[in-house]
Amino acid sequence: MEQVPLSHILILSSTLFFLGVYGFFSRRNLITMLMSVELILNSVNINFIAFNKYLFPHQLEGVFFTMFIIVVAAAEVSISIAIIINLYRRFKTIDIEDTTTMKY
Amino acid sequence: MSASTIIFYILATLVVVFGALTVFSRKIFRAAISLLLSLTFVAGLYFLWDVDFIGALQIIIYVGGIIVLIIFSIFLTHHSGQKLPKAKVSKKLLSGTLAVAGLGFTSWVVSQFVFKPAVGVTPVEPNVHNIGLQMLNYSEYGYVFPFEVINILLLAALVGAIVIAIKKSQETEK
Amino acid sequence: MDILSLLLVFPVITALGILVAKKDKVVRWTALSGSIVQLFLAIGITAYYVSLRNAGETGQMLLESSYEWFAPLQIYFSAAVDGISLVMILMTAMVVVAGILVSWKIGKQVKEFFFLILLLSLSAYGFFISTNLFVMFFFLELAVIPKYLLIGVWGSGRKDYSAMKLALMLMFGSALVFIGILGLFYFTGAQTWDFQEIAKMHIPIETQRILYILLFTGFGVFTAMFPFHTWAPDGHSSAPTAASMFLAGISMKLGGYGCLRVATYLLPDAAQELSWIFIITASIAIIYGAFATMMQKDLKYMNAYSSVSHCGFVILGIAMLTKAAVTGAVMQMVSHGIMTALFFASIGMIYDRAHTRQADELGGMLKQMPFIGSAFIISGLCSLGLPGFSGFVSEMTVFVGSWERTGVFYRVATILACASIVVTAVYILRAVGFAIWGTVTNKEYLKFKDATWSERSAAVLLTLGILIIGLAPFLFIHLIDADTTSIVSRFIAVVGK
Amino acid sequence: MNSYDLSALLIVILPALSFLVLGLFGNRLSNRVSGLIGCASLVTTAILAIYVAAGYFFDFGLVGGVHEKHIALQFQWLKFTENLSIDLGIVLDPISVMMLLVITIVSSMVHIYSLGYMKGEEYFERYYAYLSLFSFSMLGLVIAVNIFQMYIFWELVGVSSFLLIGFYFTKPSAIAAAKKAFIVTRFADLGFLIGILMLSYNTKSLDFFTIIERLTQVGSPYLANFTATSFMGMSALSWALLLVFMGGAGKSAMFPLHIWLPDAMEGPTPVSALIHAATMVVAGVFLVARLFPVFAISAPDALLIIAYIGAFTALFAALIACTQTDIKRVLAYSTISQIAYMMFGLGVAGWGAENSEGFTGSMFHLFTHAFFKALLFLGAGAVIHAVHSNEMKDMGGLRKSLPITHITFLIACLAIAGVPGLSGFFSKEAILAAAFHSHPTIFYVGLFTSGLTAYYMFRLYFRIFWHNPVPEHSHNHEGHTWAMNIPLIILAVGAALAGWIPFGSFVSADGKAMELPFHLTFSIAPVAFGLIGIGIAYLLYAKKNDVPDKIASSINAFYKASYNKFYIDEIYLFITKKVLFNLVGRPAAWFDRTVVNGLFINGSAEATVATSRAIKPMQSGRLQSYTMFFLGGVLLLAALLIIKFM
Repeated sequence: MEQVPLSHILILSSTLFFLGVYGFFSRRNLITMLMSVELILNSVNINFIAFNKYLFPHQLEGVFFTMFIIVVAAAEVSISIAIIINLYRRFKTIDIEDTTTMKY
Repeated sequence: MSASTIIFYILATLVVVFGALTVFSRKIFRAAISLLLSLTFVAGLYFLWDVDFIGALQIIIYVGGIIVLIIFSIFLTHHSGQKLPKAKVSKKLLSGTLAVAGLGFTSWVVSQFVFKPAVGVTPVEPNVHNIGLQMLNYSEYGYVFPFEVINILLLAALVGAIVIAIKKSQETEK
Repeated sequence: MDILSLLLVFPVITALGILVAKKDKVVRWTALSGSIVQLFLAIGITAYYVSLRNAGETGQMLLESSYEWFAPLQIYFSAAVDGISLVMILMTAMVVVAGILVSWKIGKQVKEFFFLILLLSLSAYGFFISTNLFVMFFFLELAVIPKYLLIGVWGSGRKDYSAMKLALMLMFGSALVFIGILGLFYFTGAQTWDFQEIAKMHIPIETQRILYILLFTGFGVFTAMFPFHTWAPDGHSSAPTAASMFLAGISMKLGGYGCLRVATYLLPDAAQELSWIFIITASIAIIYGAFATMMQKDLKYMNAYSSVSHCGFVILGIAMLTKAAVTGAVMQMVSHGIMTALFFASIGMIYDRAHTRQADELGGMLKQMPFIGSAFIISGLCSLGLPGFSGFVSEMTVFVGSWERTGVFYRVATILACASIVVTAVYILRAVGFAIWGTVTNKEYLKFKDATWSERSAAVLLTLGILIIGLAPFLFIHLIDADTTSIVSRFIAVVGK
Repeated sequence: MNSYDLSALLIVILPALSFLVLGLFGNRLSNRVSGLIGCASLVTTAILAIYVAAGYFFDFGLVGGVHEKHIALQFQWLKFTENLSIDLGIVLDPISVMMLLVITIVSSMVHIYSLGYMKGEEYFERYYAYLSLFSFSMLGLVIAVNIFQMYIFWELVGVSSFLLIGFYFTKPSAIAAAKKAFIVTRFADLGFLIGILMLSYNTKSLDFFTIIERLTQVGSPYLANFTATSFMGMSALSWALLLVFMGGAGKSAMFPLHIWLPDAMEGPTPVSALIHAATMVVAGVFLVARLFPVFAISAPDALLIIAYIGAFTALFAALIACTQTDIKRVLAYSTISQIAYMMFGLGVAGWGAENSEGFTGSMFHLFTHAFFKALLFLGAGAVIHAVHSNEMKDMGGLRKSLPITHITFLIACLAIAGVPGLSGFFSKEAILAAAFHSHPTIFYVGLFTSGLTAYYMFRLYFRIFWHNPVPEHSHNHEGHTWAMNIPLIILAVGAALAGWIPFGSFVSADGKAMELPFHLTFSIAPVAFGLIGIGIAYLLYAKKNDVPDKIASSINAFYKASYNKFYIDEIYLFITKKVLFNLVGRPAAWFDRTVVNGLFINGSAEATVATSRAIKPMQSGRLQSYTMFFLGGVLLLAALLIIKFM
């Protein structure tokens, strides 16, 4: 079967990664930053799967890691959302520029 | 060019486009929806590569869990139709430059690198059976220990989320 | 218990005594009696040393003793003295007694004040008797902390700034020193801190060069060597009287002693090759310090700058490497130590009464307070090198020694140094004319009382020190002659004698 | 130690003891007791000095008809190197013994005189302590065996002079004068010191007589080495000697270092008589005389320069003296002029029996000058004591109310004017004769100066004692005690008769007795000049008239220049205040505060603060910037690694 070259997949994942990075840097809203993080995690997942499939088809390591990452991401998001909501309760905003009480 | 290849490129384009929308959209709800679509198309990629279980997980946890959670939190913290404030140009520029540079650099490295696939090995089918066996195996290549760790992590996250989000009576006063 | 350790034990006992004392009066008397015992102890050790020498002891340093401190790193508390360290110890003991006497009236946190003063003296004694470089460095560092506190807590004027500046600059100096002694430890191959051992090693010239510059500059900072002298004016002007006395009298001498004992003595080849650098800085310090002094209005600033100028003679003498010059440098250290202590003491006495140190706001002090005025004039005359006082003999010895070096460069440096005696006369006489002579300008000053018994005894003690060296320099020379000879014998190749 | 040596030692020790006693316990003694202590010690030294002098000139010093030097005491005081050490000691040779006489006699006279003059002054005991200190230092100076010993006492006389000028330390002018005196002489001493260093380095000795020996012997390697290098046409030896002379010029107030002496008159008048007329100011002459063999044999060029400086100063000071109105200043300039006489007397002398009459003449003049100039000052002091003013305009017609002062003053004036028979005549003749034989130019200058001297001295005399009385000073009485009159009389006797001493048989350059030449024909010119000077002064000042003012206005510019001392003080003031203070001192202080302290030290501190300020925003607490830095760093690191390993 003719396959897509691995490098293309990797470029896709890096594009997704740096989109996430850009979002993470430029957004001021915590929730959108969180979404950017999800993009980043997904790009990593794509990599894992792609490597597993292309380079080490006799193993399942990439799959496992993807699974773990998804699980960790779920945990992370739940905690984050909890923090965000708590923050919102206290400051009535989730803009990171405005919540600077703990800065310095 | 086979159909699967074409489908890959289509999916890839969709993933990137919706990813970009997630990042650039100034309406937070739209961003969330774009994220949802983007993640869904990633799941599509997984299906394309025959890792059905992961694709399923992606749909269930991400699309079904995480994104919903995010959308809920958006509802909790935003009024509908509210536009996000514009980011500072300098900040945009800086992060844009960094991202583009990173992308360029990574792509260059990736294009330079010659990947050597393992040859003469029998592929393992990434189906639930094999995954489940290896996951709960405690011999070599067994993942039972990470599995337990992840369990504990999830438990901790559960407890943590509750502790953090719980409403304390005196805090509402402030 | 050997006799040198007593030098350290007494201050410790006194300091502990101060800590347990309740009344200020008890504190003062404890400090005073402790320091007087210490002075007599120093005199006794000197006498013992002289008797040993007369009995034919030929060791380079006598009364050696050594205790283990941290053996894995070869750190031993080892002590020994020779003539040079003895004269420094005598001077220290004298200045400490005088310093305690002039601080008799200090009202604020008496206990802490005297404790810090004793700590400072302890570190000076420790520095002068150690033969282990690491322990020496330890005491050098230890001396910085009390200075910082003394200025910061009991000082006046911009005391925070001055204390910080002083501490930072001295720390910078000791950082250089530390790098230098680490170098000595590792690159000599001996893996020892004992400088008598290191002196026997042959150190490659490349190493010597680097270490010499580091060590000499590092110790030079303590001696207020140009251009690292600016802590001195600010530090002195903000410090309380006793601290100024210690700072100029003792602390600056730690640097000079280090320059001689460590930098120059241990690294003779580099000293011969590179001492010109320090001859230049010393000449600049001497003449430029003198001119800068001329423009000062504040008496303490004046004396601080003049200390820069006078300590230039120390550096010059050490860097000239001839026997007479080195002897002169040692004499100048002791002489300047006592003289400048007297100077600061008399300035302090005036300041305590008038609450100003501006020369032009004072005036008529001699008429109002003959004793203090005379003390001021005596220290001034000593400072400008009047024969009969210690300043003369030490400066002349440095001049004669410097003139021994042939070559235009050395000659010019010497002439510049000589020229400073004129400028010194100018600023001393200006100060005397403005502040001490003249009529009383301020009605307030008519109420001033002359010196109290404690101030009198301090001034008399220091004046005695000045006079003994000034009138009987042969005693002094006799004490240090063998040691300067042994130091200078390491440079014979260049100096050509 | 025989009795002579012991006496010589006592001569030095007694004033020192008296200084110690008065200095330490003076404030517990009554004025009377402290005055008596001072006087007693000095009178004793004077008697001892006469005893030693008699012994030296007629007994133990005379070896085979030659006055040899005699070291009474010598011990090492401070050893510099193997060869160089400061020795303290006592040398007795013709000039030092002569100086001992002069100093002890004049000093004891001044001590006695001060009992009356300073009566009731505040700090009376301190005054006597200073006087004793001065006497001690001056005696130590002249008996020095070692050039550094001389330097030590040189500085000590400087400081005692400083203390005495500043005795009235509440008076601003006295403070300024004391400072000026000390600083100017200190500046000169710098030259002296460097000269000493050069001499000592090249002769490997600090001992006077070793230096002289090593620098005068024919074929001495030291001499050859020393003269081998030359600078600006003069050998290193000449330079060294000139530098030494610079010290002498400072103390002896030679042009251009003379400016301190007139101001030094701020001190009590007896002090001026002792220090600034008779003893300390001749120290420079003594110094040159001490090293005279070296000058004469090995460095005649340096000696010639001294001669010209002396001649110029003599004339210059005499010109200024003609117009001054403060009587002490007139005397001060006269002193400068007379010392310059001695200086050029030495300058024109050569080595060897026939050429060294200038040396003897100069020493002779030093001797006689001490008497008549001390007398003049003490007389002036008596006048000032009576009229309470230094200014001529407050005086006049005092010959009736101050008869003793008048007579003694007249004798002194006649002596200084060179009237035959009085002491000044003989010594001045000797100098002028020596100048005539070797340097006629200098002779003519000297001749003219002697005329001027006579003129200004008698101007002073007539103006004080004749002229028209100033009415308001009704209390012009001879209210002086014996304490003030006896010294005047004794000194007057000295001033009148000292010239008859056959000085040449006692003091000469090489110790051999010599006859000072005396030619009646030669004396005509100086005496004539002197008489003309006196005559003019009589015409102008004996009675009140307006001729002097007319003359003054007709040569206005010159008169003004002379009255203002040719503006030398202003030039110095310009150099010190404007140049040294503003162009050196202030920039140095500024440089220190701004560049060294500001730029380097505070600069480095501020740079640290600024750096930390600059990098503090990086620790913004903003997650996004942190991650940005993190990512940038990772990228950079990765790039570096890849570039390195690819």
